[in-house]
Amino acid sequence: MTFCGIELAHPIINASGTFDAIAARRAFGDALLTGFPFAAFVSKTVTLEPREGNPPPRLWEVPAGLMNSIGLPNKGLYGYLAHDLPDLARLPVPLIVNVMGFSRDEVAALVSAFAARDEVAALELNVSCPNVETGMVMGADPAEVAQLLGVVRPLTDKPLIVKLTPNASDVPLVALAAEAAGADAVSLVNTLRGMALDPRTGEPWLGGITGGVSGPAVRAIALAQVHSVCAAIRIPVVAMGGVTCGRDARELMRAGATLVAVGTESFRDPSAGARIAAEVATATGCVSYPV
Amino acid sequence: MTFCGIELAHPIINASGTFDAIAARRAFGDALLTGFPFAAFVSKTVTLEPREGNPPPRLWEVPAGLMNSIGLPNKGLYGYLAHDLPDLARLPVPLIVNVMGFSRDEVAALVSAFAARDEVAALELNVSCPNVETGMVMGADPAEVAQLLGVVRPLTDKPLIVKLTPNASDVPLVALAAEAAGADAVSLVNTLRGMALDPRTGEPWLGGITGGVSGPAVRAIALAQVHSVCAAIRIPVVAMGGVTCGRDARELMRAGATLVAVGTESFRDPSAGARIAAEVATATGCVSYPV
Amino acid sequence: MADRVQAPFGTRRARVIAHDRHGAYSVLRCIDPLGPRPQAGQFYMLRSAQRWGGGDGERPYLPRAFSVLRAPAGGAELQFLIEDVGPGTARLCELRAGDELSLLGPLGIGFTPPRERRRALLVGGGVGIAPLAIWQDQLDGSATVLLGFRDAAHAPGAELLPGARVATDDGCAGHHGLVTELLDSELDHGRHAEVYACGPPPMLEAVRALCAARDVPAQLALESGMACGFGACFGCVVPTTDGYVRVCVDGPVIEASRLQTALTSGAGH
Amino acid sequence: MADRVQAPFGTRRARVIAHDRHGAYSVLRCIDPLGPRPQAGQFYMLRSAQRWGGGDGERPYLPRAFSVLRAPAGGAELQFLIEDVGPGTARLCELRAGDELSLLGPLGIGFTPPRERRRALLVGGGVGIAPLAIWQDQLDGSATVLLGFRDAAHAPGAELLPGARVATDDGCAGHHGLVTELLDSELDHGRHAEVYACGPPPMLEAVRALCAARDVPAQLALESGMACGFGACFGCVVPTTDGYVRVCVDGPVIEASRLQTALTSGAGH
Ligand SMILES: Cc1cc2nc3c(=O)[nH]c(=O)nc-3n(C[C@H](O)[C@H](O)[C@H](O)COP(=O)(O)OP(=O)(O)OC[C@H]3O[C@@H](n4cnc5c(N)ncnc54)[C@H](O)[C@@H]3O)c2cc1C
Ligand SMILES: Cc1cc2nc3c(=O)[nH]c(=O)nc-3n(C[C@H](O)[C@H](O)[C@H](O)COP(=O)(O)OP(=O)(O)OC[C@H]3O[C@@H](n4cnc5c(N)ncnc54)[C@H](O)[C@@H]3O)c2cc1C
Ligand SMILES: Cc1cc2nc3c(=O)[nH]c(=O)nc-3n(C[C@H](O)[C@H](O)[C@H](O)COP(=O)(O)O)c2cc1C
Ligand SMILES: Cc1cc2nc3c(=O)[nH]c(=O)nc-3n(C[C@H](O)[C@H](O)[C@H](O)COP(=O)(O)O)c2cc1C
Ligand code: FES
Ligand code: FES
Repeated sequence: MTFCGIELAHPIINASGTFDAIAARRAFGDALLTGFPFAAFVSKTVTLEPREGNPPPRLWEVPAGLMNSIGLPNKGLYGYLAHDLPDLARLPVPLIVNVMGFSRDEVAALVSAFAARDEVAALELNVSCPNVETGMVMGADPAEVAQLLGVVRPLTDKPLIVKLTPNASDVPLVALAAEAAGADAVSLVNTLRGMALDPRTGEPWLGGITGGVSGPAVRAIALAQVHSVCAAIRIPVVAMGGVTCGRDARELMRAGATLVAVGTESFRDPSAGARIAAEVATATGCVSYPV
Repeated sequence: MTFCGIELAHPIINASGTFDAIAARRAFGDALLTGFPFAAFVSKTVTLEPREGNPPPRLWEVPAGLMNSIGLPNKGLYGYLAHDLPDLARLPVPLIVNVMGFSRDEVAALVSAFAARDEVAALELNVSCPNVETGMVMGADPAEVAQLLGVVRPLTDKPLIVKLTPNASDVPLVALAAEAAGADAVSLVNTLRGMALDPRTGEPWLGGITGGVSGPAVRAIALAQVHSVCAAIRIPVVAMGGVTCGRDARELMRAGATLVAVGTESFRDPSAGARIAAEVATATGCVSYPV
Repeated sequence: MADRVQAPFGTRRARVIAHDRHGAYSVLRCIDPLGPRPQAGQFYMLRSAQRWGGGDGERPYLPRAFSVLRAPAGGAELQFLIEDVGPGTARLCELRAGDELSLLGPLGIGFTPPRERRRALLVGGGVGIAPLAIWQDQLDGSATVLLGFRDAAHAPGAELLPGARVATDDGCAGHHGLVTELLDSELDHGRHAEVYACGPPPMLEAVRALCAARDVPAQLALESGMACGFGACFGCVVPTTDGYVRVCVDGPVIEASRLQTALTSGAGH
Repeated sequence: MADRVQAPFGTRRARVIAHDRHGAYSVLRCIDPLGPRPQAGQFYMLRSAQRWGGGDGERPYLPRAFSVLRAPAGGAELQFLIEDVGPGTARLCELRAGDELSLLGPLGIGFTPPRERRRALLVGGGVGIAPLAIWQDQLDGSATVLLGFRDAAHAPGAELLPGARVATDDGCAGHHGLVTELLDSELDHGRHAEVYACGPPPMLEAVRALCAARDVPAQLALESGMACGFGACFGCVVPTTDGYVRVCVDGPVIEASRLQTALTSGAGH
């Protein structure tokens, strides 16, 4: 199949920030590459400057899901180009780089830098990370998204995927703005804003105070948003949110998605993507606990 | 304790639409009244005209929660005044009537009608039902909420509680608008918009196409919204969303809530409210499966 | 006087004393010392007291509705007939003697005795035979019982209603065909009957149409997806001549004459 | 050559062959025919193959991290030491012979042998004794082992490491006091030692400070709340002299010299 002109073996990719192929290589060796679970690899969000990320604790388990406040730790653009890109370019699948900036100029700098790299098949613009103040702003407002694309669209011919935030009153409106401003695709959902208190102290548990909820707990919410977005726009949609099995993925495709991304489920099984791709291909059923 | 001048035995009430005291009386007899689980009773949403509600199926179970598209069936204002109010007035606790209108005039008509009834201790304005198109609109927009209160606030001295929708970009902003326009309290969260597909046909399962997600699956999201709303306003907050036990309720109060409403958990145990009130009073722990 | 046996307020626990298999069906027998004796056609909301959840699709979460199969007089035993069709019933089918159920009930309105000394005709399909067993007991075994099953895996369910005549879709046992064909010929022998039916929607609809055509009164035990079982959620409605009614408080037993169709959507199964 | 024994890619199943109790602790023994033999200090992500979920607070959902307690040479057996502190460990403690685990591992970087022929001093607290047992095996029992426990309910854990000297908070067994007091006097007898420690953060921090003061190298097996165990989520970080590092891929065993403090927040327990 093809997605924005990129040849893909199947419609299952990873959700940004939920799979580190370099670390996984250390943990699993070459078996990772021979059985690589995704049709394309999406990198964790890259910012212009390096980031340490939020102070721990960064994780909280919710019923049928996870809440995180990772805070986008990354080596920054130049660290990524120098250290990660060479390794990721050697993966057996196309590379999609997810970028985020705290201003349009920052996003522009990131997009131009990657526009020049043949190793990069496409770019995903994270305008929706709920863990970083400004992430909210752009993605929740159609005008903001339109202005952002006005700046970065001219900078590259590579496919631009706009990743929408679910924490908005009218997500289809934001998707329409992205489409009108030249986005090649949109992806959703990012995590839903949530919070937990330390059972012992009653203070916020997460170092980032609030976090983002993912996993099966948000699946029905994701399906509703994907359905309404697919009904509103013509460009392809990358759908995610609580996918654990082929049935979940097929439902998102039934709602109109072209690709489906697997996130939290990879934490329960790093090879979940391969299993889900097989279940989609064979239209086989699901059980909650693979293997 | 007191809430908006109303004396309450404890801080636990029911969430609107999740407990029908009249039907429960038929099922459980007088035992319901002697052990009434809530400190105040909140009626299901009343509209001006009678409503049949959405076609079935109306329910879908999600991981650790429920999705519904009930569609606000009710006897309408006059049916309610004639048939339900007399019975509900005989409950051993104060009565809070939840109303919703499809226009400001409709809400005004509802508010004035109940303003005249001594049996009614307070009114909750449902501007947030995700199952009825127009329900979204008012609650997602601060200006809409301000205008609505501008019309209905002068019509009654009874406490007005504005029930906020969680499906909004900036819920605290809406809460601030309600406070500024004279609301006595706000309540949140209503259900989150979701969707499910029929496993057999792939068509939307719910007769209402989309539904509202409730229960533990939304607890972390509710806590985050309650926390940010309590930080933004001074008037009391009625918090709800996935409360199953005293710990959940105490966390919402820790975040700033004055009262906590129990919804979906009552479906697992009609006496859950009484158990939760006792757990709050004794600060005792929780297990998932009471009784 | 109430139109039903009312339930104690709040869920309570009941210990499982036996789990018997009848082909594809499980019979859970438990002791409910605190509850009243139910009427035929009433139901209970059940869940396992432990580990209700963590099954297929990270479910179940809500309790599930089950007709009472039998409630032997003078004791505290309740029996339920369960077919494993999903994560909730799968979990209940795991329970063994000593395990605990969390239970609410008896709920809803059950069967009412035949009018004008009509003879009782009990018609059941699949797991829908459950409420007919206790009704057969309460009618002192006098009723004619007609049961339909899919195949040999399910036909053993007939063991539960002594003297029942059986029809099977695949002819593995009894009449090769539909139970409604048996009902049809039964009514040929005399219409002064009252029909009591429970089963899958298509079967119930066939019974309704047949009885309507012959002007025979019928009481149908309906099913519908439920969240609460006591009228709180308004989720279990079915359309009737007087609008949507809640199966859990206005049913599950409903006069066939009140229905345009018994083909309910989103039924429990 | 890799700095660790690498795990097969993807979760796999392992059958539980025994569940032994040692006071408050459970030892789960399982057969992992497809996995490599782990190094001391490595860990596995575990969950029950059935009913992982439906516990307190509608959890667990994610797998849980457990150090390997023992991996008898030449076989396929793996042993884990489990303390019931919440819904995940509670579920694992329910497992019995014949039940199945879903498992990923071995993961992380384990202990490295003592430098400059130093003698190995193993210091464990509570359930943190787990990785020291397999390390004691791999050091051919030559190491000195010091263990600390809360009370009589936990002291039986000492049975798992032959020849261990014990300290208990309440004096019910061995030295009445902290295990770090035993370590202190041990180091008085000679500093040419290398310390291997695992236990609750306050104990690890005391060990770290003590070894730093005496300039004794220490390898600490850290804990941290984990979602994935293989570097995917960036959730398990602890602060080090070179910034946050992921305990699951850059640890769990970390040189004490790389830490300002071992008081990690949000640890597994
Ligand atoms: C009054 C009454 C009496 C009953 N008596 C009996 C009885 O005696 N014995 C018996 O075995 N059964 C009985 N049932 C049916 C029983 O309640 C259902 O079989 C049970 O609820 C199924 O739950 P489950 O989790 O096993 O299956 P589910 O997964 O809930 O699937 C059952 C059906 O529900 C639908 N469904 C699938 N997924 C979902 C979802 N996520 N949310 C909502 N619906 C879904 C589908 O139509 C599916 O076929 C009765 C039902 C009622 C209402
Ligand atoms: C490398 C490593 C090795 C380990 N080895 C062992 C071992 O050998 N034996 C052993 O018994 N344990 C071991 N642990 C700890 C073990 O992983 C935890 O005890 C386990 O994860 C607890 O899960 P639970 O569901 O039982 O308890 P939880 O409910 O997860 O509670 C455990 C702690 O997590 C926090 N917590 C509470 N609720 C939540 C929530 N909703 N989300 C996130 N955190 C929460 C609290 O601090 C609580 O004290 C190890 C941990 C690591 C990282
Ligand atoms: C631990 C974690 C880290 C994440 N990091 C990122 C990120 O760096 N950039 C991003 O765009 N989304 C990030 N996400 C969001 C996911 O890409 C995805 O949108 C979300 O998790 C929903 O999918 P899921 O339910 O399958 O996990 C992260 C999610 C998790 C759980
Ligand atoms: C079946 C059902 C019906 C509901 N009906 C109403 C309603 O009529 N009016 C209203 O304001 N909220 C209604 N709600 C929303 C609840 O009042 C509550 O806001 C929501 O369920 C979150 O609380 P919970 O997670 O404890 O259920 C309904 C919720 C459910 C589950
Ligand atoms: S099941 Fe809730 S009203 Fe009938
Ligand atoms: S546990 Fe996910 S990165 Fe360590």
